[in-house]
Amino acid sequence: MVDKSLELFDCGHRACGGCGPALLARLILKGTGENVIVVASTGCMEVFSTPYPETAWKVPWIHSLFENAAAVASGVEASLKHNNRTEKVVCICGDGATFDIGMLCISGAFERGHDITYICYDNEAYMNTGIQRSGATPYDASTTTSPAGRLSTGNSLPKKDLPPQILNAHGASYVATASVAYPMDVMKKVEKAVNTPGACYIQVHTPPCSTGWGGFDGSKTIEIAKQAIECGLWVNYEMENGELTAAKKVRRIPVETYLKAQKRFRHLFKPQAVTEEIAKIQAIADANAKKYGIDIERNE
Amino acid sequence: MVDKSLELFDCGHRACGGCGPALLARLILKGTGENVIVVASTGCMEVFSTPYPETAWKVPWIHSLFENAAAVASGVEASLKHNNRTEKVVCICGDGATFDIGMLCISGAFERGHDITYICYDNEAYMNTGIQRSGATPYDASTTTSPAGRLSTGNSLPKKDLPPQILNAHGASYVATASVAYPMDVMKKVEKAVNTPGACYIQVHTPPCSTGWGGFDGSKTIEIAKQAIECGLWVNYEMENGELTAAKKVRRIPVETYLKAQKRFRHLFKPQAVTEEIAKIQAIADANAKKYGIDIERNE
Amino acid sequence: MTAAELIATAAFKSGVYSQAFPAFGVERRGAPVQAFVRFSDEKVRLRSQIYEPDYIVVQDSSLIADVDVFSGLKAGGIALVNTENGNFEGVPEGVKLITIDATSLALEILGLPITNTTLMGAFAAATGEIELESLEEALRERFSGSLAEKNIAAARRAYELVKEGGQ
Amino acid sequence: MTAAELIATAAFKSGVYSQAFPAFGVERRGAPVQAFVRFSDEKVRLRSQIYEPDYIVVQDSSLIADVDVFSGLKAGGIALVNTENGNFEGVPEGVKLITIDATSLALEILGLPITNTTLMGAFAAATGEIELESLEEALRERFSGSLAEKNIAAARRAYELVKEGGQ
Amino acid sequence: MMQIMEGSHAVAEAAKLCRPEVVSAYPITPQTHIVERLAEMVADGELDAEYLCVESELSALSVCLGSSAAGSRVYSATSSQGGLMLMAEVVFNVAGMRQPIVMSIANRALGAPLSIWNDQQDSISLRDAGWFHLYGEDVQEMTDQHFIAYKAAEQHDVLLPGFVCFDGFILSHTYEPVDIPTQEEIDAFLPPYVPYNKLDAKAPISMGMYAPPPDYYMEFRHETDQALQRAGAAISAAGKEFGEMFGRDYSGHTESYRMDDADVAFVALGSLCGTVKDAIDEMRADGIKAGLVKIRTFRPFPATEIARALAGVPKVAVLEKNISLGSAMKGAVGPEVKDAVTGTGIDVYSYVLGLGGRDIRKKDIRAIAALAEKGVGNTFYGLRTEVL
Amino acid sequence: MMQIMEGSHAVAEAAKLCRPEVVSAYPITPQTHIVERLAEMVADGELDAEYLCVESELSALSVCLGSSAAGSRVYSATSSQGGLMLMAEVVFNVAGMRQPIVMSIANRALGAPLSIWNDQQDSISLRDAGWFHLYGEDVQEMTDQHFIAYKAAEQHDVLLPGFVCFDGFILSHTYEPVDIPTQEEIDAFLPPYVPYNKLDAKAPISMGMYAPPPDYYMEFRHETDQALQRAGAAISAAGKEFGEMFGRDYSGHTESYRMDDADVAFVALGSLCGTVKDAIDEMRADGIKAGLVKIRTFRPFPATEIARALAGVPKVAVLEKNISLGSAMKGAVGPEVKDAVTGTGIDVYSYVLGLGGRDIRKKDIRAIAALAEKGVGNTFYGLRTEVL
Amino acid sequence: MALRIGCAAAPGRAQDNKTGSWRVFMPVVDMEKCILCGTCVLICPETAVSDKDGQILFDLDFCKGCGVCARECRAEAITMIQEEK
Amino acid sequence: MALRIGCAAAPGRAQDNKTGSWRVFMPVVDMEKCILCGTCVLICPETAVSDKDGQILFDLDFCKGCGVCARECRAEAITMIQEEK
Ligand SMILES: Cc1ncc(C[n+]2csc(CCOP(=O)(O)OP(=O)(O)O)c2C)c(N)n1
Ligand SMILES: Cc1ncc(C[n+]2csc(CCOP(=O)(O)OP(=O)(O)O)c2C)c(N)n1
Ligand code: SF4
Ligand code: SF4
Ligand code: SF4
Ligand code: SF4
Ligand code: SF4
Ligand code: SF4
Ligand SMILES: [Mg+2]
Ligand SMILES: [Mg+2]
Repeated sequence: MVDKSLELFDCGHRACGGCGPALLARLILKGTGENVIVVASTGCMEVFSTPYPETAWKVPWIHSLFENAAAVASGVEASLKHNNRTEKVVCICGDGATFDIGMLCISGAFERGHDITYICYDNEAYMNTGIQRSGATPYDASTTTSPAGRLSTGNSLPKKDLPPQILNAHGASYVATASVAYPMDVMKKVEKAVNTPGACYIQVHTPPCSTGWGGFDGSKTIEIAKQAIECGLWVNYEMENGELTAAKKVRRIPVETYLKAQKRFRHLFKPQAVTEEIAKIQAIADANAKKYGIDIERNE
Repeated sequence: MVDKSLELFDCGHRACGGCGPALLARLILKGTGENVIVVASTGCMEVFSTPYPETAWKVPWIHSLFENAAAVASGVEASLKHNNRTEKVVCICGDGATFDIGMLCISGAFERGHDITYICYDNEAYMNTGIQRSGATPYDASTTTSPAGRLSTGNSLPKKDLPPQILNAHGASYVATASVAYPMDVMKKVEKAVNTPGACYIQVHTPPCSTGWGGFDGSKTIEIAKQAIECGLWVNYEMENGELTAAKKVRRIPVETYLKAQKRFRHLFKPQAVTEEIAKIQAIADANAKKYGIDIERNE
Repeated sequence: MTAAELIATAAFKSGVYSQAFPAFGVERRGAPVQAFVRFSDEKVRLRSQIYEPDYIVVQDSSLIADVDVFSGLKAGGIALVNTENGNFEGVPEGVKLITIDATSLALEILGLPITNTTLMGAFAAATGEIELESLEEALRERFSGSLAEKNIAAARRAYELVKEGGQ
Repeated sequence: MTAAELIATAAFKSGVYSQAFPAFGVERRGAPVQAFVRFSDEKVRLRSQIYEPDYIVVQDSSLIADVDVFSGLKAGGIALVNTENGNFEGVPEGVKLITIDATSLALEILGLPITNTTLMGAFAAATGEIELESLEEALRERFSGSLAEKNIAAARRAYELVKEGGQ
Repeated sequence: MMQIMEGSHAVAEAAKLCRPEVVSAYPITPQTHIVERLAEMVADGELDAEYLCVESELSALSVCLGSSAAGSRVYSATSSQGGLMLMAEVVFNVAGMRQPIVMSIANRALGAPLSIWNDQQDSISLRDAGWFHLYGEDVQEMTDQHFIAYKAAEQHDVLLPGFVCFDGFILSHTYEPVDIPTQEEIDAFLPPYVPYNKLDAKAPISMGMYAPPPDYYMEFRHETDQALQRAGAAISAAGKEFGEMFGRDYSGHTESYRMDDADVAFVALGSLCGTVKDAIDEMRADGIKAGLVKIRTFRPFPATEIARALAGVPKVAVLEKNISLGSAMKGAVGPEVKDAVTGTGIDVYSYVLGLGGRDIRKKDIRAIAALAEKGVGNTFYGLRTEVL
Repeated sequence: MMQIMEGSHAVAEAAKLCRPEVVSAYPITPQTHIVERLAEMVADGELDAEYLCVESELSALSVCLGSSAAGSRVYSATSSQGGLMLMAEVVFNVAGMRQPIVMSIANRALGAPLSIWNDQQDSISLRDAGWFHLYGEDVQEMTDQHFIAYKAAEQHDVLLPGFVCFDGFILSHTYEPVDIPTQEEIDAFLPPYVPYNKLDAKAPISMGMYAPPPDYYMEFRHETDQALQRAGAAISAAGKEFGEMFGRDYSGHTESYRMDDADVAFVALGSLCGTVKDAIDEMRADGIKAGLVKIRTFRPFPATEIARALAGVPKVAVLEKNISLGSAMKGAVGPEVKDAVTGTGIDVYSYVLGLGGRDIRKKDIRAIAALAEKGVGNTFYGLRTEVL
Repeated sequence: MALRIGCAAAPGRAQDNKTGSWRVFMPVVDMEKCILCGTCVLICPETAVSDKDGQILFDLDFCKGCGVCARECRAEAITMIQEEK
Repeated sequence: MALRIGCAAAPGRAQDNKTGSWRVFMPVVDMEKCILCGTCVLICPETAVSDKDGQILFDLDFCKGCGVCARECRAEAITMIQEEK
C-alpha cells in the first residue's frame, strides 16, 4: 500500500478555486506513490500546474503536446522496460485530449499494450481554451462551440462511449470510471491500475469545473459530482479484461436536479422547460442504469 | 436496384495480376451505381488506379492523403447536404489507412455521424509500401516490419477488432464484413450501406494480395479468400445499430490448410511445425466461431 | 463585457477612437487580471501595453497589498479604487485618488457584486473622458430590458456620487 | 537480389567500384522494370540514369515488342537477351547481340524460371567485365548451402554456353 | 457600418458575409473566439452553413478540402503549432490540389516551450506551402482582407488557398472600431463561388491523382508557383476594386509610411506596424528620418514592390516576429528582403523581436533604428539578459 | 570493412552500431528498407532495442521523445509529407524540448500531387524547426553522418535533435560499396548517452513546461538558437575526430571541389553533388572553370564557410531540389547563400531542378552554368515544356 | 497537353495502358464446356472478360493472364496456355 | 538565473505563487464540532488543510477560499467568513 499521506502535488498552482482536476491531481499521486512518471497533455491541468519555473509536480512529469501523450508515455515505458526500471507510467489527460484529438495515439498505445495507466480527467469540455465541446460533452450541454440558440438545444451528440467499448476492443487490461466525489475510490482504482500489467484506463469525472459548467460556485465541486452519480448520468464502474466487475449502485434522483444546478443546461429550463429534451436526458440516465445495473431495488 | 452490368472501374490500371483490391473496386461500384463520389486514401489501390492522367475511375474520385479520407468524405458530404445533392459518399481505404493512421479522422467522422459509407479493403498489411504490418495483420504473419526471426514468430499482436466494437461504439448505423470470395454478397452489402442513413462501415477481405501474402500465385485470389472463411479466421457478418443480424455459417476446416498456402506463415511450418503457435491461431478461429455462431451443426 | 471594453465602447459612442485589450494571461478564475484602454481623437495605432497610464481603475482593492497597481501612473493622473475604506499606501505623488464602494452599490442596485458598470459611472464622473449618455448607450446595447436599466441606474448613481465629491 | 545488384556485387568482388540502382517505379508485380549498373576503376559519383549503356541485358524478350530496349546502346555495345529464339528487330547497328535461353536453363538447374544468376553467368562471359569467380563468390554470400551451389552451377553453365559461342 | 467590436468577432462577421457553405475548425487559443462566434451564428440561424465541430485540426482542414472539392466555398481558422502544424501535411496538400480555401490565422508562437502568445512563427514556417499570405495591421485591415482573399483565391487563373494572418491577442482580442460592410455590399463585391473542377457524378473527374514517375510532378509544382504569382495580381486587383467600393484601397502588397526621404526603413508585418508608425512620427519629430515598408502580402513575395519602396534607403531593419533557427540572419523575412534589393548597396538587417508575446514599445523601435545605423543586426532584440 | 550494400541497409547498420535503446518509426517510401532492416535485426536478436512499430508518424516521433526524455538514445527515420509533415508539430516540439534524437530522412517530394520520388522539399520545409540538418552525397557519407549526428547532438552544450538527410531512391535504394565500421570502433567513437536531464523518480523534474506570459519564451528560443549554433562546432569537431579515427574527415560543413580559380560555382546538397563533380571535370576539360561548394551541414547554416569558399567567384548557381512557392528566388537555399556573400558583388542565382525525381544529367549542370554566365536564374530548370 | 489543375483528370485514359503486355499465360475458353454462369465476367480484376451473344470473350489488350477466371470457372471451361507473342 | 534546458524545472518553486491572495472568503474551523474525520484534509484542492496534533489548520498562504472543505464537512465545523485583509 502506498502512503496516502504523501503530498506529491504542490500548492501554489493556478487552478480556479475549488477545481476538481486540481483535487484529482493530488488524489492520483496518492494512488501511485512517488515511483511514477506522469505524462500530461495540453489542457487546464497542464497550464495551471506548470508555468515555468513553478511546477506543482513533485514527481517526474512531462508534457509534449495536446494529442500525443499516449505515444510519449509509450516511449517512456519502452525506455524504462529496456533499462529494467520500476517507475509506473501514468498519463493524465483531459477529455478533449482523450476523446477527440488523442484518439490516434491512444489507439496505437492500447493496441501495442504498453504497461501504462491512462487517466482521463473528464470535465466534459475543453476548459483550457474556453469551454468548447468535446466528445465527452453530454447531450444538450451548451458550450461555446455547441451553443444553445434559436436552432439548437446545445450539444447535439451524446457523450461518446469511449472507455468501455473502444478501449476494451483494443485489449485494455483494466478499465474503470471514478469521480472526485469519492476520493478514496479514485485512489484505490489508481493504485489498482498502476499495479495491473498492460494498458489500463481510468476516466474520472471532475465535473466541478465550475467555470465551465457554470451556475454554481467552486464550493460545490464535490456536491455536483455526487449528483451526477445519483442521477445516473455518471456511473462508477470497473471492467477487467473486458468484463464488468463492479458498478456503484444508487437510489436514483431525477436528472433535473443535476441539470438545473448548471448554467450549461439553463436553456432547457428557461424561458420554459424543454420537456422533451429533458426526457431524452432522463432516458440516457435510465439506459445507463439498466446497462450497468446500478439501481438499488426497493428491498435492498 | 442498381445496374450490375455497369462497368465503372476501367481496365488499364496497374494492379498485380489477380489483385483482390482491383476486383473489389469493380464490385463496389456495381453496388453503388454511378451516383457516387469515392474518397480514397493513399495505398495500393490509389496508386494502381490513378497515375496521372490515366484514371481508372469513371465516377468522381478524390484522394488527399493516407490518414484523412474519413474527414475529406465528411467535407464532401457536408457540401452535398448543403446543396441537397444526392450522390452517395463512399470511402475506399486500405487496412493501414483504416486500422492505424486513419483512426483519428474515422473516429471523428463516425462520431459526427455523417451519411457516408466507409469501406476498408483489408489485404492485411501495407502493400503499397512493401508489406509492413498494420493493425489488421493477423497474429504471427511475417511482414517486413514484423518479420519472423530468431526471437520472433512474426506479428505479435492479434488482428485488431476494429469494426464491431469500435465503430459500433461510435454509433455506426450499419457494420458489415464481406470477402471478394463472395462477389454478390459484397455488392449487396455495399448497396445496403449506401442506402442506410448515417455512417456505415464495411470491411472486405481482399486477401489475395498474392504479392503481400506470398506462396501462391494470383490465380488463387478467390480460393484463398474462401479458405479464410472456411477456417473461421474471417467471418462475414452484418450488424445493424450495434446488433449482430447475420453471419455466414460454414463447416470449418483446420486453420493449417489456410496458413500453409501462404508464405507469410511459412515460418510456422518450416523447418518444423511450431505447434503451439498454430494452436493459438486455431484458438482465434474457434473464438470467432463461437462469438459469431458460424459453425454448422452436424445435423444442419 | 469587461470594464475596459465598456469604457472603449462608451468612448466610441462619444465619437472618440478607442482600443481596449486585456493583458493576455492564462490565469484561472479568481486570479488578478489586467486590461488596458487607449482613446484618442485620432486612430490609435500603438499596440504595446500601457506603462504610463493617465488613469487607473482598481476593481479589487485587496490587490493593492500584493501588486504595485499605481506603478507608472502619470503625475496629474487619477486612480479610481473600489473599496470600503479609503486609505492606501503607495499612491504616487501628484496623483488624485478617488475611492468608491462600488461593491456595496452594485449589490444594492443589481443584487450582484459585479462592479463593472458602477465603476464606469464613477470613471465617467472622475475623468470627464466619457459622457454618461454614451455609457448608458453602451449599456443599453449590451444588456436588454430590465438588466440594462438596472445597470444604467448603477452607473448613474456612481456617477452622481463621484460628482458630489466622491468617497 | 536483382540482377543489377548481382553484377554490382560481382564487380565489387573483382575489385572494381560499382553502383546499381533500379529505375524507381511504382509498378506492381508483373509490369516491366528496369535497373542500371555502373562500374569503374574509380569511385562512381554520377547519379543520373543511364542513357547510353555499354551493355544491356533483357530478361524477358517479349518486352522487345513493346519497349525500345536497345535505345541508346553504344556502337560496339553488347545486348544480351534471354529468349528461346533469336531474331529481333531494332537491334542497332554495330551492336553485338547475344541470346541465351536462360529460362530453360534455370528451370533445368534451379527448378524455377528465375533467370538472374543464369543471365549473370552469360553476362560475365559475354562482356568479360566480371570474373566468374567473383560472381560465384557473390552468389555464395547471398545464398546458402545447396541453393548457392545450384545457382553457381546455373551461372557456370550459362557462362560456358556463351563462351562456347552463345545461343 | 462603424461598430466597435473584438477583432475575432469582426473576423467572424467577415467570414459570415462571405457566405461559406461549410465551416470547419478546431479550437485553439487565440483563434477560439472566431469559431465560437460562428457557432453562435449557426445556432441562431444567422448563418446558413454546415458547421463541423471536428476532433482535430487534421480533420478540420481535410473537411474543408472535401467540401471545397465538392464545389462549396469553405472557411476555417486556426493558429500555431497545434493548429497549423498538426495540419501541415494537409496545408501542402490543399495548395497542390488547388482548392481556394480561406483560413484565418490568429498568429501565435510555436513550442516547445508552449506559449499561447503572439509572434508569427506559425504562418511564416509554412511559407513554402503554396498558400498566399495576407497580414493585417489592425482589425479593419484584417477584416477586409477576408473579402479580398476569397475574391483572389477563386479566380480561375489562381485557384489557390490563402491565409489571412493577424496577430493573436494583439488583434484577435482587441476591441476597436471597425467598419463592417453590409451583406448587400459584399454580395456585390464577391460573387458566388464558381468551381473550375468539382466532384460531380454528372461529370466525373479524379482529383488528387499521383504524378507518375518523373513525368509530371515538376510541371505541376511549376504551375502552382505560377498560379501563386498570379494570385499576387489577383489580390492587387481585388484590393483595388475593394478600395473603389469601400474607400479602403488594398491594391498594394506593401504600404509605405513616411518613406520619402528615409535614412532608415523598417520592414514589418502585422500589428507591429502601428507601433512602428507611432515610433516613426516621434523619430521624425526628433529629426531622425525613419520610414516603414509594411508587407501586406507576404506570399507571393512582392520583391519588386519592396525594392521600389526601399530604393535609396541606406539602412533597412527587418522586424521579425519569427526565427528560422540556425540561419544566419535569424529572421526568415530578412534574406528575402535582402534578395529583393540585391546590388543596390542597401544594408539589410534582421531583428528578431516580440517572440511569444514579448511586448514591443516605441522605444524598442527607436533602439533598433540606432542599431541599424551602427550596422549591428541579424540578432535577437529585447532579451531579458537577467534570465539568460 | 568495405562491403557493397543498399544505402538503406547501410543506414540501418549505422543506426544499429549507435546502439539505440528504442527505435520507433513508421513506414513510408523510400525510407521503408531502413526500418524493415532494423525490424529484422531486432527479430534476429542482432540489435538489442525496443522496436516500436507504431500506428502513425505522429506517434513515431512522440515515442522517441518519450524514450529520449526517459534517458534513452533513440532512433527514427522518415520521409516526405506523410512522414515529416504529419509529425511537423512534434518536430518543432522535440527541438524546444532539447532531446538529442537522430532521425534519418530519405528525402522525397511533397504533394499534392503525390510523388514518392526524390527532391529535398521535406527537410528543407522544416528548416526553421531547430534541428540540425546534415546532407550526404553518397552512401558512405550518409552512413558516417549518423555517427557524427549522435555525437554532436548529445553534447551537453548542444542537446538538440538532428536530421541526417539523403536523397530517396537515388541513395537509399542504390547499391554501392561502403565501409561499415565495426562495433568496437563505433563504441570507441561514440560513448554511451549521458542525459543532462531525465525523467527519474529519484530526482523528479518537470519537462516541457509552458513559458508563462511573456517572461521566458523568447529567451528559450534564443537559447535553442545558440545551442544550434554550437551544434555547428560540435558537428565539426565530431567530424574531425571521425576523420582521425576512420580516415574520412567531415570537419567541414561544406566541401569545395575545384573551386580554386572558378568562374562559376555551384552550390548543392546531397547526391546531386556527385553528378555536378563529374560535370565540372568535363567542363574543366573544355576550359570552363567551374567548381562546387557542397553543403553538408545546412542547419546551422554555415554562412561564413560558404562566404569563404565562394570568395572571388563571379557567378554562383544554387541548385535547389526544393521550391519555396511564391518566393522571388524560388529556391529556399538561394536567399541564404546570397546573404552569406552580401557585399561581395557575387551574383547568386537559384535553379529549381530535379523535383519529384526528375533526372539530372551532366549536360543539365553544364546548361545551368551557361545560364548563370548569362545572368539568367531564379527559375525552374528542366521543365517538360511539351506538357505545360 | 495542358496539365489539369490540381492533378485531376477525366476518365478515359486508363486504357492507354495496355496491360496485356504483362501477360505470360493466356486464357482460352472451351465453349463446349462453358455453362455461361457469368462468374468469369464478374470476377476478372481487369474487366477483361465479357459475355457477348453467348460467347465468352477475353480482351487481350488488358488481360494480365492472372488465371483467376480459369481457376474459378466451375465448369473448368477456361485453360491458361503459354502464349507466343 | 540560468534557464533550464528544455523549459524543465525541479519542484520547489510552485509555492512562490501565494494563491492566498485570490481569496475572498476564509475558512475557519470550530474544533468543538470537528470530529477529525479528515475529509477536509483529503479534499482541499490546494493542499491547504492539515491535521496536526488534533487541530485542523488552514494554510492561508495558499487557501483560495473556495469553500469545498466547508461544504463537505459533514460535522459542519467549517464556516467561510468574509476576510479583512
Ligand atoms: C493540436 C492542438 N490543437 C488545439 C490546441 C489548443 N488546446 C489546448 S488545450 C485544449 C483543450 C483541452 O481540453 P481537455 O483535454 O478537455 O482539457 P481541459 O482543458 O478541459 O482540462 C485545446 C483545444 C492544442 N494545444 N493543440
Ligand atoms: C502519413 C503517411 N505516412 C506514410 C505514408 C506511406 N504510405 C503510403 S500507402 C501506405 C500503406 C497503405 O496501406 P493500406 O492502407 O493497408 O493500403 P494497401 O497499400 O495495403 O492497399 C503507407 C505506409 C503516407 N503516404 N502518409
Ligand atoms: S477551468 Fe475548470 S479545470 Fe480549469 S482550473 Fe478552472 S475549475 Fe479547474
Ligand atoms: S500488391 Fe496486392 S493490393 Fe497491391 S496491386 Fe498487388 S495484389 Fe493488389
Ligand atoms: S466461369 Fe466458366 S462456365 Fe462460367 S461463364 Fe465463365 S467460362 Fe463459362
Ligand atoms: S486471366 Fe485474369 S486478367 Fe485475364 S481474363 Fe482471366 S481473370 Fe481476367
Ligand atoms: S471535514 Fe470537518 S469534521 Fe472532518 S476533519 Fe475537517 S473540519 Fe473536522
Ligand atoms: S476553502 Fe478551499 S482552498 Fe481553502 S482550505 Fe478549504 S478547500 Fe482548501
Ligand atoms: Mg476537458
Ligand atoms: Mg493494406
